[in-house]
Amino acid sequence: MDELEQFRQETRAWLEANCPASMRVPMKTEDEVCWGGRHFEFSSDDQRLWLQRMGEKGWTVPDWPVQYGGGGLDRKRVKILHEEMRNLGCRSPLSSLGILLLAPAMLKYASEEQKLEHLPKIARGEIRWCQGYSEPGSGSDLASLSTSAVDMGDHYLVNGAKIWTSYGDKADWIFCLVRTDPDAPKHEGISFLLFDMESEGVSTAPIRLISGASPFCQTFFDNVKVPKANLVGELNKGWTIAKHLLQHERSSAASLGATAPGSRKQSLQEMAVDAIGMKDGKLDDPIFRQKLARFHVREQAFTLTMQRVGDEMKAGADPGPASSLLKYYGSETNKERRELMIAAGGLDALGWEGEEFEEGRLARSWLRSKANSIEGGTSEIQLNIIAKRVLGLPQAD
Amino acid sequence: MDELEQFRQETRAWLEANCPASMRVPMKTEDEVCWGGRHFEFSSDDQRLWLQRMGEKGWTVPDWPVQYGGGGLDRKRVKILHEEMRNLGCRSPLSSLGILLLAPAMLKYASEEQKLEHLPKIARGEIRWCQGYSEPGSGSDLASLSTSAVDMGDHYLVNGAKIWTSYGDKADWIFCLVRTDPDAPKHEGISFLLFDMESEGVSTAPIRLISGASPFCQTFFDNVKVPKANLVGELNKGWTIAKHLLQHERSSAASLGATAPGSRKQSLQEMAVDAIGMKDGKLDDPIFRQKLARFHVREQAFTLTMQRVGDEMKAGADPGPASSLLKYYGSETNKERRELMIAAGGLDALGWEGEEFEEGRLARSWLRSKANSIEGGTSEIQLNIIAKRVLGLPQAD
Amino acid sequence: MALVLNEEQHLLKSSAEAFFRERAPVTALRALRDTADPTGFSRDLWREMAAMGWAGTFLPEEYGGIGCGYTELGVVMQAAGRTLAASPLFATVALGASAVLLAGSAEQKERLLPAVAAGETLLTVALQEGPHHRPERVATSAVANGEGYMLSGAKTYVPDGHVADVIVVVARTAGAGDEESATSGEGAGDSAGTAGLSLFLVDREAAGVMIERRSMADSRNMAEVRLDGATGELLGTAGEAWPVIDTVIDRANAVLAAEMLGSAQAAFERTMEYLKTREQFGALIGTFQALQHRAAQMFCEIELSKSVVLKALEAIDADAPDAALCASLAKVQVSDMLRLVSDEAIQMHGGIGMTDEEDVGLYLKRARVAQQMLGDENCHLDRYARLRGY
Amino acid sequence: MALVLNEEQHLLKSSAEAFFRERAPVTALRALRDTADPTGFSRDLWREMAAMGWAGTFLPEEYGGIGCGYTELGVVMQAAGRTLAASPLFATVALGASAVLLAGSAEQKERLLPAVAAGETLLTVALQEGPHHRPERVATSAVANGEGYMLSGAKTYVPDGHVADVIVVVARTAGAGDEESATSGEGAGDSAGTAGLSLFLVDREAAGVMIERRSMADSRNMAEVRLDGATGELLGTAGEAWPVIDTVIDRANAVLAAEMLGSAQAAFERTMEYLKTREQFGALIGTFQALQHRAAQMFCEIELSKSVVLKALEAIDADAPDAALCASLAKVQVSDMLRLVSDEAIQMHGGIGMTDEEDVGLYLKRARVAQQMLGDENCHLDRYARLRGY
Repeated sequence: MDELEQFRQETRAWLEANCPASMRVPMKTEDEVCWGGRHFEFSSDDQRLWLQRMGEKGWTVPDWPVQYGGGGLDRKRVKILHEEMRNLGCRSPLSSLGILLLAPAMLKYASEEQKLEHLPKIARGEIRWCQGYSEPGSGSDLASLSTSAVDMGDHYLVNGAKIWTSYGDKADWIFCLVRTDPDAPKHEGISFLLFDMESEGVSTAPIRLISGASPFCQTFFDNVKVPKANLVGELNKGWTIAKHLLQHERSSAASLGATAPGSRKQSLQEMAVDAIGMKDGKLDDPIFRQKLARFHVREQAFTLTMQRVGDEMKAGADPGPASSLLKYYGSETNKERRELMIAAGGLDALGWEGEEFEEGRLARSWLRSKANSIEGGTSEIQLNIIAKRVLGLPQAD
Repeated sequence: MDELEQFRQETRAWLEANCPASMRVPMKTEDEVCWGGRHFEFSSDDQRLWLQRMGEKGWTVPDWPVQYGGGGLDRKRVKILHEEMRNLGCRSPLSSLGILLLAPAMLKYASEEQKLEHLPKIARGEIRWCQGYSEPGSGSDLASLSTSAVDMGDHYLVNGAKIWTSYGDKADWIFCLVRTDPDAPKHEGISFLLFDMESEGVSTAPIRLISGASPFCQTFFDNVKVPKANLVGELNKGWTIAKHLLQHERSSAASLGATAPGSRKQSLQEMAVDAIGMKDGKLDDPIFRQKLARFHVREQAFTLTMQRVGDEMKAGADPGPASSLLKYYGSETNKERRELMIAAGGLDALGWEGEEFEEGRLARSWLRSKANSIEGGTSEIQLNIIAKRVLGLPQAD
Repeated sequence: MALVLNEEQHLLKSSAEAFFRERAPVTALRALRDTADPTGFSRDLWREMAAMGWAGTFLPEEYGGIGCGYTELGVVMQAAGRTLAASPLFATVALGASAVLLAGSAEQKERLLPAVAAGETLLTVALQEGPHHRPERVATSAVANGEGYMLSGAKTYVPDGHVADVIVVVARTAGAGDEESATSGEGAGDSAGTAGLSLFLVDREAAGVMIERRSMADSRNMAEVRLDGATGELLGTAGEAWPVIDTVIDRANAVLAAEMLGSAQAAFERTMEYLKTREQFGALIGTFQALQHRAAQMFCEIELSKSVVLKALEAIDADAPDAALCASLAKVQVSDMLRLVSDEAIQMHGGIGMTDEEDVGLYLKRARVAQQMLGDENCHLDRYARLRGY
Repeated sequence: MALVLNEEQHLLKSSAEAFFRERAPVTALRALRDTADPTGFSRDLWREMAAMGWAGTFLPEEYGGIGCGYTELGVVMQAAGRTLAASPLFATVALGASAVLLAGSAEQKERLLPAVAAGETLLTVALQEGPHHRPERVATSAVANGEGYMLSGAKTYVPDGHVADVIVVVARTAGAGDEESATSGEGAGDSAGTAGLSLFLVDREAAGVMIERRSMADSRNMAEVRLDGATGELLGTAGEAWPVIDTVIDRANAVLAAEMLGSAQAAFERTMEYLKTREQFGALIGTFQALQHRAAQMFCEIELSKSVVLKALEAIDADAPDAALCASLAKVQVSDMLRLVSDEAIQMHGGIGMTDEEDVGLYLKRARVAQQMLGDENCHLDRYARLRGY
């Protein structure tokens, strides 16, 4: 038996022994997602236990180095771990913007000391992070940000406001773009700071969205003192880190458009069959049927393109240009999917409250999807990027 | 019996007596259109006679003043004449760019002498005109024209080249935009000249189009002497005339998109029924059927909008902003109509030569339609105009 | 007939726009929503509207109406659409009064219509039995019972059903409303299933009537109406109601299209305003040509929509033979247009458009609900094709 | 399987692109058109292509092929599409050789395929009987006659039919090809009508074969083939040819999609070049954001098309169960994309794009003909939906 096979067997045995039974069934609602953090209320003891056990083993982030709280596994072993988790139906022990967004940037740009301080707590789900990028008024022009951090000798004094801070009211720490040189060209006076959301002068206000949910906050900084040790990378070079991080965000947003493998929710096709009915083996509405087919063609073409881009990257290609295509197409595809769900469901899909409408699940998801082409770089920005960087079209003066 | 009724009876009697029987049947091909001009070869004696009789009566242009060769009729009598012609199936005695484009500008901007010289010949179909506007390289930026007319004391010396001159090789005279002040801002150094295409130094070369036809020419001017009396309007104020003329052109281009009343050609709907067949009272292809219905909705909505704009103008509204809308929508609608004809006809509609394909009638009309959104101001130009003049959107510096 | 408003209609337009702007701005809908108002509109406002004659625009003067037409009702609804104003105009007037006027006996008309015109009685029509508009798919049955009828079945998405005093119910006195014809895959109005339909007046207080309000994304009013042996009073001829139903739907659709057009105009104007004031990358976003062209395309679609709405209303008032065609034409064009405009309004507003605080989201929600009501664009494309003979 | 070309396929791509660029540029098609060339392609060129193994990419070595696959044929066709190069690759190889390889007896394969691979014998498949792709609507009949069959009927739009040495004819040995099933309103492949179909080899010189060339808008080769008691040699099992026909169409469609992709890429590149050099209003038109966004959208559609074409070809080579689904997927995506790209190429070129002198018009013409061949996007959307079970 080779080493990998042995690893697989050990992994399976460990998971069977350590993953509580209730953590092996699909989540019913988003409330069962484990986000970790200082004030997180676990939905069950099993949830807490599962995070704790995986965190101790470093398997919340199996590919990270051991000294940063990771599992230190190579790519093949990571794949085996994920396969075995999927086979047993294990839930993800931790969802975390720290893992998803901050850590890749930290691993590349932070000092060894910073990594040792912050990454293990992210890995174990002890500290929950939020992102302080957008500002009221900055919109797509992220680099126009005006939150200031003034050098006060032993600390920075931060003043300003951020918007679209995901779960800002629930996060423990924030990674934040601040302006440290107001006189430099706009991309050159920005720095990347980390600080505790419990610092004096930090306050948050949730933003209610058209879907009715409030996943985002406005976050205000009023003379917040941030130790100088919390600067990541060089002073005034924060834009480089920001760009790196945005590209990660864009790639993960793209996956919205692809077919989610093994998704437990009712698929659009099933929903259409239920709502419209079949006749002679065909959906009993030739127009909707063709719309659905065209959607599936586009969805499948997009999914194949994600795969092709991945395969090309493995073969050494540069992923740069592709991320805008995938972000653009992925968000437009997901919006179209939601529109078709509304069309298939008719007025049933436009109900808002009450059990008969599942509290407006379809309508709210539909409304939520409208943000796909705005957040993480609008569709217009992606098209600009493609025109300029990929097609090399000339730019107006 | 009131005067109008009497006019109607007299008109009918005159038409019955003077319109040859062969001029009362629909034209079979475009070759039967009467364009007039010095070198025009009439397709029949009847065609020549019909033009001559109508020209003598001034009824080729019934609403023009009598002194310019018109019929001097008021609006109600013009309408009666057209109704009676339609009732008897009389062909139009004369098709003429002179009537359609030049005359409205002449009536507004030319001197009395110029009107008396040129308009009667236009009315009687003695002189055929072409338009010298676009130049190679000028495209949508018409005012960037560089054909020069230099003041030589008693005449202008014209040098340069024009493109898209409709029937330039068949026309007798040209109305032409020329640059008379090369140092002025581009809209302010342009003048409006008339000259004989038989002048020394004028040559033409037909342009073959993707449809296979060659209705346009390139036209070259090599030291062409033009008498100063042939300047229409003020020197360097030709752009005003040009704009007036372009708006006329745009409005007539828009009508492409509307349902042609009483068109003798097979309609798209008839063609679709023939090519696709009916089943249970419906077109036997639910997808094409819906496409056709959506096209008809747009065509009908457009036709109603033409009517509404007309009614609003009668009620005193400014037609200005509407002409771009109508030009844009009309050309896009006609392109869509041709695409649907191709889709309905399948490969039969893509044949090119041979009787079985009517010598490619459908394919060539389809290809011809692609120019609708380019000529007379591209669709992009129309959208720019709407954004700027109608919506008042700010312009980039 | 000219496709322009006459002078009186222009005046009505101005006063209706001013009325809704001042008395029922978008904040009024927000207040109804956020307080979970049990009526879902303001009864006071409705009385004022009735006092201005708007509840009786197309009703003859003998029934307390002002003897104008649907064009005038459309003008008022278009103005209401601008501020998303909730009122009984659609359910009580466009649907209910149309049905009573078309099918009612002289006695029924005298009993109901003056009260409608006075703003005292609220009506609605209970048509649908599923989430999609399929007017011929009726399973609700009516059985003759001495002088009246006993109705049983479940009606859904009844506009204003939770407050209507009298509900006009479509029920089947004969014919097949069962699976057989219901799965024929045909759109609205296919002859199968339309024979045997009848209309009944049902009192909301009658025994066997159960009404439950439904909460919709657009915060407007819908209800489920279940009938369990409820007494119904026949309206029109038993078994032959289809032509009336078909005509009521056309009239209500033309009026709904006018409302949708008003909403689109308001959302569009709001968006143009945003393009003229919002800066990004050191420039007003309205200077970006890609946005300019999309804005110009929206403008064109709105202009076309104006024409088809006016045409549909005028065709109804002229009792023109192509009134049905024009109603479907209007619903298709306006639905397509509103989809574009409501989506673009959100996208062009960016993040701010996603917040509940900004109004464009309310326009988007209303857009999709209105689109589905009485048949979406696909449903009416099918009907339009049928009416054109292919 | 990875969705990337391997090293050999990359090399093939480079050499094929260079070959067509140098040996069959667009001017070659113009010359064929303007001289009304009776063959419609260059036989010399075809011999060279065959010498490079391209006539036998997917044929086993025992039949003179190079034992690669459809992916390689697709790579070559994509390169040919770039310059609109006319050659027997589609009719002889993608259609004809596919049919013979799938259905032929060992003797038939030995007789025909090595000659195909060597570039000596030209084949085609005569499928259609009307202007639309409806492969199950076959009225051409085949009647057993001693050892062979007598074929009668009319086939239309037979690619390269005017020069093919052997024509594979789809004819009916049983079943209904008459109006009854022909008006079923179903797309390609509906079971009604597919039973009883057979394939026959027909010699172009045989008695009762009348071939007439058809002149198409894209200047490519089509012919009408009329059979009047012509002798046919059975290919495969009588009455059971449908699965073979269906598979041949899938394979040819994947190859055709590759050609269409190549054409789109060339037209797109040409258009981008124009945007970078054409000035209007004192600026390069490529700086106009509205055009930039439309260009970027075309880019996205082309990228998606690359993925589906490669997937379809790989699925054929892997004999994957979803090969049929992938073929229809590719045809739909590529047809939609090419419609967009060919229209935009003309529009963005403005007046110059309307002239015969500029090449983009040739790409537009080829686009629509290719789209119609073997089923347009609507036909394949129907099939795609059916294959997904709805």
